[in-house]
Amino acid sequence: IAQEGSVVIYTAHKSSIVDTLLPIFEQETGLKAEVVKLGSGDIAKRVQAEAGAPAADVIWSISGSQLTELKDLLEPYTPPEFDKIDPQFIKDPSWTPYTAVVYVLAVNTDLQPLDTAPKTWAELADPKWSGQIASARADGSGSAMQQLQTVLTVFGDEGWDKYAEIAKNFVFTDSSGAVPRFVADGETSMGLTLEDNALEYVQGGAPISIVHLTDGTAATPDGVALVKGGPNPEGGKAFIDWAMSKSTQEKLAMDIGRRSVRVDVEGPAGTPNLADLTLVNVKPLSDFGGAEEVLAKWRTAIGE
Amino acid sequence: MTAMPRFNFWTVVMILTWVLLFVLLFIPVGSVLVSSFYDQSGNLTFGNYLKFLSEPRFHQAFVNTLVVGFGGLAGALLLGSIMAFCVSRFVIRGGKFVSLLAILALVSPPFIGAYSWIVLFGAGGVVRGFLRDLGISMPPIYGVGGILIVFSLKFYPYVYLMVSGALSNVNRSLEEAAEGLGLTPWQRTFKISFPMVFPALTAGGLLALIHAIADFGTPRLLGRGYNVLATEAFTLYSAEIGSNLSMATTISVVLILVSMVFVLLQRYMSRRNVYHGNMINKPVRMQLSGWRNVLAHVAVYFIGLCGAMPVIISVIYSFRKTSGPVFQDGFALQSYERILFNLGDVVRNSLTFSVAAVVLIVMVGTVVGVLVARRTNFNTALLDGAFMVPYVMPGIVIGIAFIAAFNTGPIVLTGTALIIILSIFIRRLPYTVRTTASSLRQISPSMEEAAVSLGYSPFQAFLRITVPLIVPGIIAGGMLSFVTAINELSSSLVLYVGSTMTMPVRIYLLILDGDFGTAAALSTILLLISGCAVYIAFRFMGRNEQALL
Amino acid sequence: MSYLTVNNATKQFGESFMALNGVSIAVERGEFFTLLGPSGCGKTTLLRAIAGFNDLTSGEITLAGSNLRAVPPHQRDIGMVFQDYAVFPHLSVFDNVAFGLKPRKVSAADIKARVIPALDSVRLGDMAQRLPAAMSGGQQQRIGLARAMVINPRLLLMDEPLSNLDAKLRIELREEIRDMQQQIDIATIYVTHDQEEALAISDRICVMNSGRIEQVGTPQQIYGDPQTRFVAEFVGTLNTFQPGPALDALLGQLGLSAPPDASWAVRPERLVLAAAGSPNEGAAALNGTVTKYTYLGREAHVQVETPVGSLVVQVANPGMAATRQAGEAVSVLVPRDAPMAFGADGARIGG
Amino acid sequence: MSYLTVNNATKQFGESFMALNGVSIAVERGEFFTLLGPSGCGKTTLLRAIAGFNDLTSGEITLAGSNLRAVPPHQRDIGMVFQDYAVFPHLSVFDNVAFGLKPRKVSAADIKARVIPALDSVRLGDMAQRLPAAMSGGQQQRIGLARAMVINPRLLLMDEPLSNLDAKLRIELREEIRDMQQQIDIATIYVTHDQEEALAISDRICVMNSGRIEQVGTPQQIYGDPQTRFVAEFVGTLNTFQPGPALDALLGQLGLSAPPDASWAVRPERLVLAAAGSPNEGAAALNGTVTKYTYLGREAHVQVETPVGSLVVQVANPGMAATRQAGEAVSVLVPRDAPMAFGADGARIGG
Ligand SMILES: Nc1ncnc2c1ncn2[C@@H]1O[C@H](COP(=O)(O)OP(=O)(O)OP(=O)(O)O)[C@@H](O)[C@H]1O
Ligand SMILES: Nc1ncnc2c1ncn2[C@@H]1O[C@H](COP(=O)(O)OP(=O)(O)OP(=O)(O)O)[C@@H](O)[C@H]1O
Ligand SMILES: [Mg+2]
Ligand SMILES: [Mg+2]
Repeated sequence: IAQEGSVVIYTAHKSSIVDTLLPIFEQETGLKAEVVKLGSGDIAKRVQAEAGAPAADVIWSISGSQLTELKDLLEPYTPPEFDKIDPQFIKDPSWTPYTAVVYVLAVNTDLQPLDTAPKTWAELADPKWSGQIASARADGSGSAMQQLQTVLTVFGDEGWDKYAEIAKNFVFTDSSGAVPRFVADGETSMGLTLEDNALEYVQGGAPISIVHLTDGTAATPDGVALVKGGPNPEGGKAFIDWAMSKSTQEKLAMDIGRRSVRVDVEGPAGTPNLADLTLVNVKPLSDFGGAEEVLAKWRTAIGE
Repeated sequence: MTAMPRFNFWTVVMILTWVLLFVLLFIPVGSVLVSSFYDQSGNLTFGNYLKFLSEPRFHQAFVNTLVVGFGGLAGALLLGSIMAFCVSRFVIRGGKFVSLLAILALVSPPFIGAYSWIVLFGAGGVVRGFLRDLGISMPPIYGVGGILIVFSLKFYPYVYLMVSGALSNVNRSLEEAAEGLGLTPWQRTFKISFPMVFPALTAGGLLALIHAIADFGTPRLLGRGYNVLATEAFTLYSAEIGSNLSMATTISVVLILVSMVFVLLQRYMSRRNVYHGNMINKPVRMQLSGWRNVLAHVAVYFIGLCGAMPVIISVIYSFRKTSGPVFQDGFALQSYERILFNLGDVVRNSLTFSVAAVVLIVMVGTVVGVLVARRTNFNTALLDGAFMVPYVMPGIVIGIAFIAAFNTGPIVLTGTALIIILSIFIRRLPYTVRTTASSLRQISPSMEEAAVSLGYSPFQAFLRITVPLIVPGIIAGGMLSFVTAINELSSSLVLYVGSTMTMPVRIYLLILDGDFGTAAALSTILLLISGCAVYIAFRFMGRNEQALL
Repeated sequence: MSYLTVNNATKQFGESFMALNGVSIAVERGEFFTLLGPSGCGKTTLLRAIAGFNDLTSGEITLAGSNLRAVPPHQRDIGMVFQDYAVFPHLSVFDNVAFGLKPRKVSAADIKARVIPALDSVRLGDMAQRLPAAMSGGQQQRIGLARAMVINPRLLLMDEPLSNLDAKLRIELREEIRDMQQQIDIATIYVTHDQEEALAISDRICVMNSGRIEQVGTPQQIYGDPQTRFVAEFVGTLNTFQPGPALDALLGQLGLSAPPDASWAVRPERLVLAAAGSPNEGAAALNGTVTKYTYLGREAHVQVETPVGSLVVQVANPGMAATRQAGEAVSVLVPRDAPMAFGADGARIGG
Repeated sequence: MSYLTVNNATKQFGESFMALNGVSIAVERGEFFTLLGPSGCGKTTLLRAIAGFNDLTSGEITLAGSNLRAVPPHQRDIGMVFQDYAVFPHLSVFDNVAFGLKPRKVSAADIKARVIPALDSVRLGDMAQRLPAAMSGGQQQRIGLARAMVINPRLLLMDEPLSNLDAKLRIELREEIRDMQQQIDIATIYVTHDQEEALAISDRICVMNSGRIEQVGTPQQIYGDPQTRFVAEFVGTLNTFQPGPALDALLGQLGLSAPPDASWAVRPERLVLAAAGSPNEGAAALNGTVTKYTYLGREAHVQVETPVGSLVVQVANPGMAATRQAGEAVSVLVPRDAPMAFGADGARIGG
C-alpha cells in the first residue's frame, strides 16, 4: 500500500542489485521505494492477478517479451532521454528497454580446457558432449527460450533438427540462474546462460570462462514499465527517468556487470564489445508459429 | 452425546467453523479452480481436461506422480515407524536430540534442501568424490531413485511425529497379552502395536503422501526429465513464455483430486480402527543390551542425521567464505554480514505471522478436532471431510485465490499482514484438527463422561479432562504447524509486499539469485528459531513430553 | 409419583439388537435399588441412559417429577461410578476426588474437609498424592467410588463399584454407601453381579434378563418367592427334580400337585441331609449317594444322586469332620413347603 | 522339586515401596492355587512377575525345574487372563481367541476346531464375529478367559477372571476352568477377591497381605484353622469378644484359657441363636438383644448386642418367618470348640 511519496516497485533484479541501487534512487529523488522482489514470471502473474486494483507503480527489469505480453496492463511512457537508447532494443511502446542481456556458454575450465571447448552452436550438437551441457527448460525460463529462438534463427529450416541434436546433450536445471552454479560446482562441464550471471562467477573466482558462440549470439533487452492505474504514477515516472539516466546506467555497467541499452555507455569491464560479436536479430516466436506450437515442438525435440 | 437438537457450545462451534471454511476457503479457492473450465480467452470449455486426458506427457506425469508418491510414502513409513518405535519403546541415549533432528528436518527451506543433496551426492558431489578417491564408484543421485531417497528422508518426520505419540499410549496389557500368547516381540509389534496406532500411522503417511505428490522442487532439481504433475503444473504456471494458467489450474485440480482420493481412502481405512486406551497402563521404555542396543541406536541416529543432512549442509555452507555467488575455501561470517541490515524486519515478520497463525490454529483446531472426533454425526463427518481440502490444496492456489478474493470487494486485505496470517492459518489448521482428533481417538470417552456426571458442562469437561490428556498431541500439532508456518513459502510468495516479507520468501529470492551463501545464512537463523521453538515446546510439556518423544 | 421413574425404556443398537426392551422402574427417595442380571442383559445401558450418556431410543425418565431426558447430562446432578473406573490419569487421587466439587463452588478449605474423609472412607487416605497410574485395579475403583459420593448428588448410579475388591472391603464399603445415601436421603441404583451382595444391601432388587425386567421386589421376595424360573435360578442355587415316576411318588407323598407340564425345583438349603434310612418327620425322604463335596467355609455343598436326579444339599457350619466322601449312602429330606413349581413359560405356579 | 517355585521374591517400586516383600510359593502340577488378599497387596504384581512382564527386584522363579527369569515372556508358554481384560479391540471375538494359536502353528481347521468349543465354554459361541467394542464388560472378560485357556499353556495365570460375571456364570465357568486344568494337567494360579470362590475352587490358597504371605493351606485349613488373626478376619466373618469380666466368665464357663494379652474371636456360623433363656447343652449362653437383621437368601445374619460385645450370628435357611426384629431379646449359644485365640502379634494360639 503506497504512502505519499512512496513508489511500489516490482522487480526481478537480484537482491544485491536492488540493495545497491535503491538507496541511490531514494537519495536522489527523495521518494521512498517499496520493493516486491520476485521471479520475472511471478511478477507477470501477480500484476495480472491484481489487475482489478493494481498495487504496483513500476515493473523493473523483466524481459521485454514478457512486458509485451502484459502490455494491456501497462501505461506507455517515454522518458526524456529516450533518443539515447539503441534502437535495436526498442520493441513496443508500452515499455522502455533497460539493459541488454547477452546469451553465452559458460565453461568449467577444470573439467573442460577452453581450447578444446565448443565455440559454435554446431559444435554443441556433437554427441560427445552428452550430459555435459546444463540448460534451463524453455518451457520455464525465458532465457532458455531465447536460446532456442537463436538456434532456430541461425539454422533456418534445419533449426529444429539442430536444436534436437544439441538438446540430446542437455542436462536441465530448475532455473536459468542455476546453470552457472551447476557449471561452477562441476555438475556439468558447461552451460548455456546469461552473460552477467556467468560474469559473477568469474569474478567470484570460480573456474569458469565465458564463450560467446561465434555462429550466432543473441542480445535481448529487459525493460522498465509503468503499471496502468498504479497508486503513484508520478513516482513511477520519476523512477523510470532515474533508471534510464546516464549515471544509473553507468553504474549498472561498471559495478554490476550489466550491459546498458544506452549508446553512450560502455559495456562491463572484461567483456567484448557488442560490435565484435556475431549478433543475430532473433526472430520473434510468432515467426515460428506462436508460443504454444514452439513449446510443443520443443518438447518433441527434447524427447518428452 | 445426546441426539437432542440443542443450541449448545458445540453447535455454535460447528456453525462458526463452516462460516470460516466458506469465507477463507471454498469461496476464494472455488472461484480460482473454476477457471480450469475456461480457455485462455475466457470461454467455457472442457478442453483443458480433454487435453489432459489425450496428451501422453500428462499420462506419463500422472504415472510418475503415483510412483514418487507411493515410493515416498513407503520410504517415509518405513523410516518414520522404525524411528518412532525405537524412540518410544527403547531407551535411546540422546533420544530427545534425535527427535529434535527429526523435527528440524522439516525446516529445510525450499530448494536448499535438494541442493544439499546435490552438493553431497551429485555428479561433482563431495561424498561421491570421496568415494571415488577410495576407488568406489557410485551413481549420482539424479533420477527417480534419488527423488525417492530424498522424499523418504524429507517426509518421514510426519510419520514419526504422529506414530511416536500414539505408540506411547497403547494399553500395555494388550501387548503383554500378545506376548503371553507366544508372539515374539517382533510379531507382537506387527499384530498388535501397529494395528493400535494404525490411525496415527495412516494420518502421518497421508501427510507424507500428499507432500510427496505436491512437491515440485525435488523432482525438478533431481529428476533429470522425470516429470510429475506438480512439475508440469509449476512449469505451466510459472513459464515466462507461453504460461497457461488455466491448464496449470487443470493439473492442480487433478492433483487435488488425486490427493483427495487418498484422503478419503485413509479415512475409510482408519474408520473402524478406533481404540480407546485408559491412559493409565502406558508402555514403559525397555533398556536393550548387546547388539540390539547398538542396532537401535545406529538406526535412529542414521535416520535422524540423514534426514537432517540438508539442514546440516546449509549450516556449514552459511559459514563458508564466499566471493559473489562462489564459495571459497575457508570459513567466514560474510554471509551473515550481508543479511544483517534488514534481518530484523524479516525475522520479526516471520515470527509474528507464524506465532499469530499458530495461536489461532491451536485454539480453533483443538476445538474443531474435538468436534470432529467426539460429536460424531453426519454434519461433523462432512466437516471432517471439508477439512481435508486445505490439506490437499497447493499453497500457490490459496495464495492466488486470496489475492483475487481480498483485493477488491467487501474485505480488502492485500498487502496486510493479516492476509498472510490467514493464509497460513487456513492451510495449517487441518494439522491440528487431525492430530487432535487422532489423539482423542485414543482416549476413552468415559473419562469425559465421568467429568460431565460430576457437573462439568461438556465444554468444561473437555477443557479440564480432555485437553490435559491430549496436550502432547496438541503441542505436537502446534509445533508441526509452527515449523511449517515459519517455513511457509508458496502462498506468502504471492501475498507478500515489501513490508511483509518473511524469511522463507527472502531465502527463496536469494536462491533465485543464486546467492546460496546468504540463503544458507538466513536458513540457519530460521533453523535456530525453529529449534528454539521446538525446545520450548518440549520444556513446556513438562512430564507429558514422554508422550511425544 | 416416585422419585425416579423410567417408563417403557427401549434402546436399540444397530439395526435390530434391543439392549433394553421396554424397561419400567420406579425408585423412591432414600431407596437402595439394585439391578441384577446376567452379563450383557442391559444393566450398564440402563444406567448410562439415566446418566444421559446414551439417549434412549424411546421411553421417559423423570427425576423428582421433571423430565430428565430434556436435561443435559452435566446438569442432572447424578453421581456415577463407572464399570471401567474412568479415573482421570493426569490428576492425583486427591484431585480426582476433589474434581466434582469445583463446579459446585465449594471453597478450597471445604474441599479438603470433604475429600479427606471421603478418601478415608474408601481406605485411600494415605494415597492422596499418588497418581492413578501407579495403583492397583481395586485402588482405582475406589477412587471412582469416592469421586461420585463426595459430591452428594441427587441420584447415585453405581456400575459394579466393588467388583475388584475383596469381600471384607466390599462389606465395609457397602455399609459406607448405605450410610451416606441415608444421610443425604437420595436414591441409589446399584449394579452388581453378586447375588449375595444384592440381597444384603438392597431395599429392592430388579432382576433383568435380555433387556427385560423379570421381577422387582425386596430381597426376601426375590430369593424366597421368585416369580419366574429365571429369577429362581439366577438368584441362588436351584435343584430341578427330574420328571418321572419317582417325582410323582415324591409329590404324592408330600400332597403337592401342579399341571402336567410344570417343572419342580428346590433350593439346596431347604434340603436336609440325614444318615441313610434315618427317620423323617413332616418331610419326604429320598435315598441317594454322594457324588461330590464342596467346602465353602461357613457351609458346604453336597451333591447327591437320587431317584429324582442329582441334587445339591447345603450343609450349614461344616466342621472338618462333616466332610462326605463320594459314594457314601445318604438320605435327603424334602420338607413339604420346599418345592416350587414353574409352568412351561417359566412363570411360578402357586407359591 | 515343585512344578512352579517362587523363591524369596521381592519387587520394589520407586525408592522404597515394596510391592512384594519376600514371597515364596511352590505350586504342584495339576494344582489349582489361589492368591487371596486385600486390594493392593501385590497379587497382580506377583502374577506379572511370573508371566515376565515385570521383572522381580530379587528372587528366583522356576518352572519345571528351569529358571524362568532367563526366558523371555513370549517363550514362557504361560496363559494369562488380565485384570483389565486386554482384549484386542481390532480383532473379532473369534480372532481374539484364535490369536495365540497362530504362533503355535496350529492349522486353520484345527484352530476352528479348538476356538469354537472354547467360545462355547465361556457362553460366547454366538458372538464369534462381533468386535469387542460393542460388548459388555463381562463379555469382554470372557473373551480374555477363552483366549488364555485355548492355547493349553504350561501354566495358567488368572487375575480376577470372573470379577465382572454373575454368580451363576461364575460357578459354571470356574467348573470349566477346573475341568480344563485337570484334563491337560497343568498348574493354575488364580487371583480372586471372592473368598467363597477361593474356598470352592482351590486346592490350596495363599493369603497375602502387604506384599507378604500370611498363610498357605487347603481351604479347610485357611477357613477352619486360620494361623493368624488377619487370615481369620479376611476369610469369612469374625466376631471378636470384648475383653472384660463377661468374657472371662464366658471362657471360665467353657474351660478355655490363654495368655492375658490374647484376644478371642468366633465365627458367626459357630454361634447358635436361641429363644431368650432357652436351655443350652455343651455350650455357654449369652443373653442379648437383636440390633440388626440382614437377609442373605440361603442364610441370614443377626446382629446381637451381648455382654461380650456386638456379635453376628448366622442363621441357616431363614424362612420369611425367621426375621428377627431389632430389640428382640435372644440367647446366643457359644459351643466350647468355637472360640479362637490370637496373640498380640496376630498369631493363633493353640488351635
Ligand atoms: N455400542 C454397542 N453396539 C452394539 N451392541 C452393544 C453396544 N454396547 C453394548 N451392546 C450390547 O448390549 C448388550 C447390553 O450391554 P450392557 O453393557 O448394558 O450389559 P451389562 O448388563 O452391563 O453386562 P455386564 O454385566 O457384562 O457389564 C450386550 O449384549 C452388549 O453386547
Ligand atoms: N508402577 C507402580 N509404581 C508404584 N507402585 C505401584 C505400581 N504398580 C502397583 N503399585 C502398587 O503396588 C501395590 C500392589 O499392586 P498390585 O497391582 O499387585 O495389587 P493387587 O493385589 O493386584 O490389587 P487389586 O486386587 O486391587 O488389583 C499397590 O499398592 C499399588 O499401589
Ligand atoms: Mg456392564
Ligand atoms: Mg490386581
